[in-house]
Amino acid sequence: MNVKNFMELRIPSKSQNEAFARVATAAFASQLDPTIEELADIKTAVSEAVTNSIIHGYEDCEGIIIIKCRMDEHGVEIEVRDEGKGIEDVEQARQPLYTSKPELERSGMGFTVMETFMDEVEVHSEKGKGTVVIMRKKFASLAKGQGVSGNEG
Amino acid sequence: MNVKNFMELRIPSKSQNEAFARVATAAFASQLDPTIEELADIKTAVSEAVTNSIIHGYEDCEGIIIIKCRMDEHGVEIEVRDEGKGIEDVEQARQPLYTSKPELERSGMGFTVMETFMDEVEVHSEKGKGTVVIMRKKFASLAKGQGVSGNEG
Amino acid sequence: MDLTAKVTGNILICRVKGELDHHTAEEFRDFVDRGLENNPVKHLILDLTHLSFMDSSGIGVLIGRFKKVNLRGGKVAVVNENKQVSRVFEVSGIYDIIKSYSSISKAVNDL
Amino acid sequence: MDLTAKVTGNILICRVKGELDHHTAEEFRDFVDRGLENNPVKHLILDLTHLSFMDSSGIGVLIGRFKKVNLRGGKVAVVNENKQVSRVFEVSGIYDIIKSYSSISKAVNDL
Ligand SMILES: Nc1ncnc2c1ncn2[C@@H]1O[C@H](COP(=O)(O)OP(=O)(O)O)[C@@H](O)[C@H]1O
Ligand SMILES: Nc1ncnc2c1ncn2[C@@H]1O[C@H](COP(=O)(O)OP(=O)(O)O)[C@@H](O)[C@H]1O
Repeated sequence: MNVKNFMELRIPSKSQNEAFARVATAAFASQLDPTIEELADIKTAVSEAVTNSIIHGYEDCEGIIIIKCRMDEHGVEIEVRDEGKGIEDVEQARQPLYTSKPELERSGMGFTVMETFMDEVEVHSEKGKGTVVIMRKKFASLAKGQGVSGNEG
Repeated sequence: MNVKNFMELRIPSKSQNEAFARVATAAFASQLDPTIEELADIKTAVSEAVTNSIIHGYEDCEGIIIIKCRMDEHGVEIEVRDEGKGIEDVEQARQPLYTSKPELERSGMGFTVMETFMDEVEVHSEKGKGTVVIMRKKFASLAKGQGVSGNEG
Repeated sequence: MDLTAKVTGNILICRVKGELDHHTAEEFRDFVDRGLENNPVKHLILDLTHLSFMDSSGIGVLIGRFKKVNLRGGKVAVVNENKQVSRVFEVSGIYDIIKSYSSISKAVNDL
Repeated sequence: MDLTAKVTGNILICRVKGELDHHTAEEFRDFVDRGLENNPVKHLILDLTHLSFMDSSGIGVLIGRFKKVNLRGGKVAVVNENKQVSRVFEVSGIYDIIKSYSSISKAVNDL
């Protein structure tokens, strides 16, 4: 990845920061002039990953969530990281409808939404250490090798 | 300061990140339901501080700018930090119309704008080490000790 | 999140304004459940015209409401959801159990 | 930033849309300076109706344009700036050298 710009955002795992995390990430990604739909996809995917860090990663204790966003001439790579309890079986966790917290009315569709709305989703997790979700999305308007350097100062 | 929530944002000193920095900070501060004018004040002050880190702090080389925002029951405290060249004489730098870069058509009004739009502005700087600007603003709607905890989850 | 409700015949109609995520899900759930408990209604219509954002936390809370309404033999309908919301609905397959209408009156007529 | 210009008599009228900060200042400066160089104009009117944000970098570039126009004996006027922009103008004392009007025609008549 030929990184043109990046940002790193740290927030405590409070539910009111879910909206802030998705708005901030979308504001950053908007430098690449994505379509409204592409921006909505990013907001949705970030919302899922950050919510998971809050509910599953840190459960009832508060911790820090780190959101990194890198952009190159094709699109964005977004990383959402927590140092929470981690996932024992990532493959199972990624199954549609799987949730470890049905009592909280979780749908088990978070990872499926991320996978549908982004081009690629990587999940790295270690029990007791934490979880990193890396999501990538290319923007249609950049597909013809038009680059972004022309707009940037 | 009885911190209720905070965020930390790191960005490279590229001019296209000025808009992102002010939008992200305003999005965070909006959790406290400030007025539109209070939000515009914050955007303006953050824009000034971040622009200074880019133009004066890091000049032509690229460095990282760290923006921290803390909120309590009265309002926000915003810190903009660079590890750039620093300011030799802070008192002189804060004078209205003083600029070290008149050739770039700088107005020398950056600090004056920050001071006018925020309640308090502290500047800490060391030549060769970098600069930290700390700005505070109380929001009118929170003045009657109404707190914010009622809205937060 | 801004919530209002009214009762038309045996239908509870809730208007949802704002964003439905994990942060607002509890408020939404409590509001709808109170409406379902305090009124002699069978069906639930959610007017989503002014719902600007929803993620899978919204799906979870909608399925929860569907189960409650289903228990009393009623149906859940949504009205006028935007594209982002509709894509989350599609991914999660929720249109199989909750029908979508372009207006409240169409939903009322069909229930 | 979106810039358009037209010439009315000896006045260059530029419409500015977007945000004027350090990032966009150069584009703004180059656009206005080209307009001043390529047209037989004396005065400059900046229509700020759609300028949503400006900080002190905008003040710097406006003073620069003022100096250029002043050299040729002309005036600079702004039209319809919003409250945020107007507060930055006030703090910097720029209203002493650049007058503000509520419409382009009022500015044209007064120049
Ligand atoms: N950041 C995380 N930390 C720990 N566990 C996680 C994390 N993210 C996801 N999980 C696990 O993966 C499961 C599936 O996640 P997801 O598909 O988002 O559904 P849901 O959040 O509705 O449970 C969760 O129920 C949880 O057990
Ligand atoms: N982050 C910084 N690093 C180094 N010098 C700075 C920084 N911020 C401000 N300065 C110095 O203070 C002066 C005044 O700043 P300011 O009032 O914002 O005016 P301007 O940016 O228009 O020069 C600058 O010209 C510069 O010399």
